[in-house]
Amino acid sequence: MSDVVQGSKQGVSVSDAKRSGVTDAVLGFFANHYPAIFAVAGCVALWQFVVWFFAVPTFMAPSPVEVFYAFGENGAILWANLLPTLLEAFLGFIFGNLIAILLAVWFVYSSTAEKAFYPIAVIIKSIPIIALAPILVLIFGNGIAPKIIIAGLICFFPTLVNMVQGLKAASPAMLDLMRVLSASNSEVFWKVRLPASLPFLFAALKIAATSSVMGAIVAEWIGSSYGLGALIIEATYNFRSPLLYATVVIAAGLAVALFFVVSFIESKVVRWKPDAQH
Amino acid sequence: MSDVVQGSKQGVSVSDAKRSGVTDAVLGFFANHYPAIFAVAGCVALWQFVVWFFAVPTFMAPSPVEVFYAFGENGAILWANLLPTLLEAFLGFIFGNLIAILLAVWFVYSSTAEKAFYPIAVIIKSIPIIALAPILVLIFGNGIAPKIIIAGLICFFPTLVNMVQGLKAASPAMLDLMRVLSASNSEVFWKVRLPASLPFLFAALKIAATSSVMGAIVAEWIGSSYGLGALIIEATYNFRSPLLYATVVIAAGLAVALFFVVSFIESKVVRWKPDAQH
Amino acid sequence: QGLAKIRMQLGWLASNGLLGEVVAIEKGFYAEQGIELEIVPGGPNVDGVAGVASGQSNVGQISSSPSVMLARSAGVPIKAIAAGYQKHPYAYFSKKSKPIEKPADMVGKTVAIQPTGAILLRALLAKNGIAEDQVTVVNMGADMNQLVTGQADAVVGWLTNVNALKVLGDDRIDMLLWDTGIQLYANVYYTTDDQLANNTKDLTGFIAATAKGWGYARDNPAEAVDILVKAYPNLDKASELEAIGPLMTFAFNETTVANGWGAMSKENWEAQIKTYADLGQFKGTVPTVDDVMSLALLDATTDIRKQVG
Amino acid sequence: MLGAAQMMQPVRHTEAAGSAVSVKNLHIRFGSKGSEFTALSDVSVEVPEGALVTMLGPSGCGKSTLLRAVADLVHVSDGSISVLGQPPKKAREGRDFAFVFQEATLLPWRSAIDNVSLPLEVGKHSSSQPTADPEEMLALVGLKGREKALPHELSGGMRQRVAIARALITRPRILLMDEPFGALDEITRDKLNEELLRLWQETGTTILFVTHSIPEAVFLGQYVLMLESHPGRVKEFMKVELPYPRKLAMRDTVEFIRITAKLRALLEEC
Amino acid sequence: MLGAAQMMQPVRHTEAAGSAVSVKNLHIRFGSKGSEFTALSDVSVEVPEGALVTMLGPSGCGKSTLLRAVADLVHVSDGSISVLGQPPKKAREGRDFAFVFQEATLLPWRSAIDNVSLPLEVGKHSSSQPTADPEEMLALVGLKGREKALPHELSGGMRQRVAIARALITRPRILLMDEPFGALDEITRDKLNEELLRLWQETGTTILFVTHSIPEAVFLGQYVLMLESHPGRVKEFMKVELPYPRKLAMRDTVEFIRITAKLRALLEEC
Ligand SMILES: Nc1ncnc2c1ncn2[C@@H]1O[C@H](COP(=O)(O)OP(=O)(O)OP(=O)(O)O)[C@@H](O)[C@H]1O
Ligand SMILES: Nc1ncnc2c1ncn2[C@@H]1O[C@H](COP(=O)(O)OP(=O)(O)OP(=O)(O)O)[C@@H](O)[C@H]1O
Ligand SMILES: Cc1ncc(C[n+]2csc(CCO)c2C)c(N)n1
Ligand SMILES: [Mg+2]
Ligand SMILES: [Mg+2]
Repeated sequence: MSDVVQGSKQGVSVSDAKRSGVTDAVLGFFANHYPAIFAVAGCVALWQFVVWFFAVPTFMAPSPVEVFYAFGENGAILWANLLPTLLEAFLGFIFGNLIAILLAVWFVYSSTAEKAFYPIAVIIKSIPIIALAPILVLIFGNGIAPKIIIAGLICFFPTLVNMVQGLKAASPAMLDLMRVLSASNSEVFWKVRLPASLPFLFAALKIAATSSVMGAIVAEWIGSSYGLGALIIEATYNFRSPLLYATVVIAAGLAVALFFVVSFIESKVVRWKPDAQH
Repeated sequence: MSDVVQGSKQGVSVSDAKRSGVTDAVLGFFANHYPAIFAVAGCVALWQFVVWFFAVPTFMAPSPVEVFYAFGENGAILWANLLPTLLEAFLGFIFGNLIAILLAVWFVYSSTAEKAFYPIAVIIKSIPIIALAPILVLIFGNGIAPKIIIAGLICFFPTLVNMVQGLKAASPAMLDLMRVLSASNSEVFWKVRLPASLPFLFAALKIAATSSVMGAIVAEWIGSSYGLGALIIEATYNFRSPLLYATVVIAAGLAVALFFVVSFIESKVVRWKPDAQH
Repeated sequence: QGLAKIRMQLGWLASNGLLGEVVAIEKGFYAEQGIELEIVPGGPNVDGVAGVASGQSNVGQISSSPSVMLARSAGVPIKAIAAGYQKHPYAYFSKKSKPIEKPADMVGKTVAIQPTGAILLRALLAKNGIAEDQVTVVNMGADMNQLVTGQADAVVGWLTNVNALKVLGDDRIDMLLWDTGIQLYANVYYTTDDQLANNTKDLTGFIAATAKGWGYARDNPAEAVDILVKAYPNLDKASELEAIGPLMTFAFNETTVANGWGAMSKENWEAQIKTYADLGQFKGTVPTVDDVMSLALLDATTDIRKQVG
Repeated sequence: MLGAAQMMQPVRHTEAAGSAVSVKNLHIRFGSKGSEFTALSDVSVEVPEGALVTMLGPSGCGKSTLLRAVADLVHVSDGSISVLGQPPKKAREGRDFAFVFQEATLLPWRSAIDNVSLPLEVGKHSSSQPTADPEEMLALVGLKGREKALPHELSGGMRQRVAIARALITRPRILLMDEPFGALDEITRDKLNEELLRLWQETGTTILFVTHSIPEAVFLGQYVLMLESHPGRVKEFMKVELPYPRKLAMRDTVEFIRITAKLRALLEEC
Repeated sequence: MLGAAQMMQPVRHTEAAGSAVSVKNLHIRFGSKGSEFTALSDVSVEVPEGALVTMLGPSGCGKSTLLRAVADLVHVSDGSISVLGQPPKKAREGRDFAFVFQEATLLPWRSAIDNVSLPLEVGKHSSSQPTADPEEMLALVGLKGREKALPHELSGGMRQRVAIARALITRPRILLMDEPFGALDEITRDKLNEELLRLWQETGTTILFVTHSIPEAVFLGQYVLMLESHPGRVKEFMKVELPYPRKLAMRDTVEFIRITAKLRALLEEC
């Protein structure tokens, strides 16, 4: 407890942190995350209480304990179905965001492109997946491709809107500076517009991180025999509520994890303060 | 053609606009929107061409002409089903965004609340509607309420994320100014944080405008005999492709209209330039 | 005034599976029984079982009989009380060029099914002694495209869905699931144990009136379709007129001639339970016949039902 | 041009009753442990109530930081500050001071006049606190006619003048001004210098005024505080022995030139 | 401190070969038709190649607008500008000038040194164009040791100095400087004044320099351009009849004081 260890410097800011590295890390994690831990624990407790107090039958809403057991019993199934969904969500995330960013860049540099294709993008985003799915299967077959496309489509739109807004948020003064330096469009993009748009981009990526999981699941509903989406359908169809809830918990956990990965990357990338100083 | 009319001042910036008010307005609209008109027309033409060239059968994808006829034949049905969906989407939009904004404000002023409930919000957003729907129906019955809730839930998350980011984007200098003026939290909010967050808010509202329509449609899938969503599944499962596409076109049109309403409001509200000048 | 309210939860879209009900409402058959029927929508993602089990609705209609067994096995206290369609219209469609007329024809072919139909295919194969790895199974959504494009050799659907059949055209071979030995009921009516015990009178009235409604619909198809389309304006009248013919062959057959509309047999349910039990589909306890069905309401309405047999 | 100053109730200017701002052994360090930067080191200053202290010092020596510390805008690493006998936080919350920032810091979504009237809309300004009319304040800084302009439509100097008007619109007990006249032409600057002196003499406001112009520091200052850098610390705190009221012509007197020369020499040493 | 200037190849400073900047009947109006604001009205100026022109004028008279028009940053409503015989757009694209903005305008995500080296990373600077070393440039403006600091960690004057270093790092044919030394203390300012003069004499750069300090305008300027406002127009364009090289001490000469007094009187009329 009393010996000073180098590691404590990197530890999170617990005041007067002079404990051992491990204790420190644990305490630091707890100090930073205890509200989340308490809130989640509180929700779970409330859920357990409601189920118990109103004697809600399992088939309507299983108690957390039952869901916990379902984890144990279906561990292997859950794990096996997690990976394909994760893959689809991840690839959908990458492609959806990439295309959205590229489109946004195009829109910002060409107002004709923006006027012409922004409405088209809105239209595409507004087409329900259920109407799109048959065409996608027609073109891309029955494999993983249409699932990635659907996950990507769902990520795509918020990123497009945020990036268009973000790339336009660069301050006129900085753009003037770049003009005087006769910077090319791509230089302006990399040195000014992109950094200035990062708050918008990261907001979009946080939205996309959770949407991509949802997108992969929805894509699996339109026809898949594996993945968390298929497992949800399977559990619903067979009235296996604890398995259904366990799957939903896993899906939500995956989404939350991706969300916080993006938040973490943001905190590492955006280290400066906005424009005006002090 | 040669007489000068007062109205032309408000007209859109057509150079040397000295035509009559009406001609002016029409030309102005066209001048501003012709890329969109061309792009949409181009897409429709391409679609017609593909259907014709590959001899795509109607049940796979009807041609625009067939969809156009479907409009004529099903005009009354489409119209009757548009209104409930619009109502659900609109109310979902209002409530979803309102709650998201309020939560974001709370998060920005209380970092404990943020740490505790941001993850909860991410979790809620990650629960597939299909798993949520039975519980919502159980609690709120089968009326319009669960549909509004689902539309609201779908709008909610992007606005929350964007607003949290936006409210934090206020420049430190302005916050210092407000500190020195001993402004209360609510004054800082109204005078600085909210205006500074408007670019983020409007990006979120544009996303929400389209999502709310989608949300209302998805909500109708969980059990409704009216609304565009009900019409879409009806058309899907009964293989009425032209009706399906006509409904999708209406839904997309609604989403696009809401999107541009938000964009228009944005252009009226945000008239200043970012921070640094010139 | 003074009519007892009965809420019926659908397990699918409002469609021609409701013909009898809308006719009975319009013709006052429910009122005759002192009840008023409210139809609660369901959908592809809403089987409605939770609504019935929680008591929000008094009775439910579900697409296919296995749902009742699976729910019962999972501890949901529901029981089937009548079978709307005596034979399940679920069928495998193939092209004449690559026909699948009997289960053995499936060997070496690609069959597209919805994920929820996987168990039916497994049952079919097991019943006919075909190893599962001899058939390639792919997924399909709500469309028949994969058969048309040749991505699959068979797709599935309901024979009552005339628009789906139209898509496939005349170049089509149908193989009914029923004819392969997997004999399920469709459009099954169910209620909870509690309702069955405590709301017997109104439910009896419900079955009686519904039976009358279906009978009237069979006898006056054009009028019935008019009533249906008036109640559900989103439906397409022309397709419904075409559908009502084939549909009535599922709702009424030799069994109903003998036992009246809605009849079910213990033997059939027992066979269904066995099929599912053999495939290990019951995660909970294997239900007994009396767990999953009750003939009480059918027995109480024999007279009326036989009139419309 | 006299409007705003005349509106304020004349308060007899009495010499140093108590301490308006008392800084004791102030240390301010920025950054995290490993890469620490000391901006101010062991700074102690007493500003008597009603005094006008001008601050000089090389760029980056910590003048802004000191003002910001007094205004409770930076974290004090060590030492103590007391403002009108209270901790800075209390004084800030009681709105005992106004601050003209080095950058104009206007709200870009508010017109010039709305920026000026911001202090009237927010904060706990007691209703007894006398305030001036925003339009008159704008006229005082020479912006009559541009009331409706948004900040991005104003020139650099105009924006700075809006910020000055904003600080003067309520009558704070302490005025913290960080190079308020830096972007103004000499004529406007002279005019505002005189205006500021009149205001000070009539109201008894305590003023801390950062400037880079030695003549301005001498012309305005009752005291001059000079900081030096690496690390920021007090180089000199001297009384300017020139009588008030001061007139612009005074800048050509021998005494004035002697003081500025002395300060320039000191500054050169920093 | 001589580093940067010495690095540059000495170019003999010849008097006004051609016109570096030629402004003819320039009008600049802001805003839309109904609510138009005339910032510059009928401004004509000839800046000979290699000249050093300082600009004075009341706040808001259009100095920044004129510089921005030369740099092709505002829309010219009427009249014409030619820069080195080309339209401003061509000159801008050919990177014929560098601009020190009135606000420092640093990229907040780049450290001081990275902000200084920005011009080396972007734009079509021909490789033959001589450039200085970013570290040496930072040292020249007195920021040695703060290379890694982000803009929000620098004082106002430090940020301005980074912006100056950035403008000087390539050797542009024309330097447009909008109050570059406004936020600097007198000592640093004097040093940079001398540095700028040396650079000008050694390289033959044409310089347009906005300032609010009349002595600075006279000390640096070969010509002084004075604008007046409402609307912005030329009040005076005069040659400063003082020999180069100029030394700081020159500011106490009778001739110098005479010129500043004359300019002050003119400014007072604006
Ligand atoms: N974008 C704009 N819209 C409207 N008016 C503008 C705009 N930019 C500048 N002006 C006006 O043009 C005039 C000249 O501005 P400019 O910035 O050139 O002045 P300046 O001489 O540089 O003043 P300062 O010394 O205060 O920097 C000002 O009255 C200003 O309000
Ligand atoms: N947030 C910060 N992080 C790190 N260093 C800082 C920060 N703020 C200020 N500094 C440093 O503190 C020192 C003093 O800064 P300050 O702004 O007080 O200087 P100043 O005297 O006002 O200078 P100027 O006359 O140029 O405005 C500077 O070296 C600056 O780099
Ligand atoms: C197992 C199974 N259940 C339901 C349907 C679809 N479905 C349910 S009701 C109905 C219309 C009949 O009136 C249709 C098409 C299916 N395809 N497979
Ligand atoms: Mg400062
Ligand atoms: Mg200017």
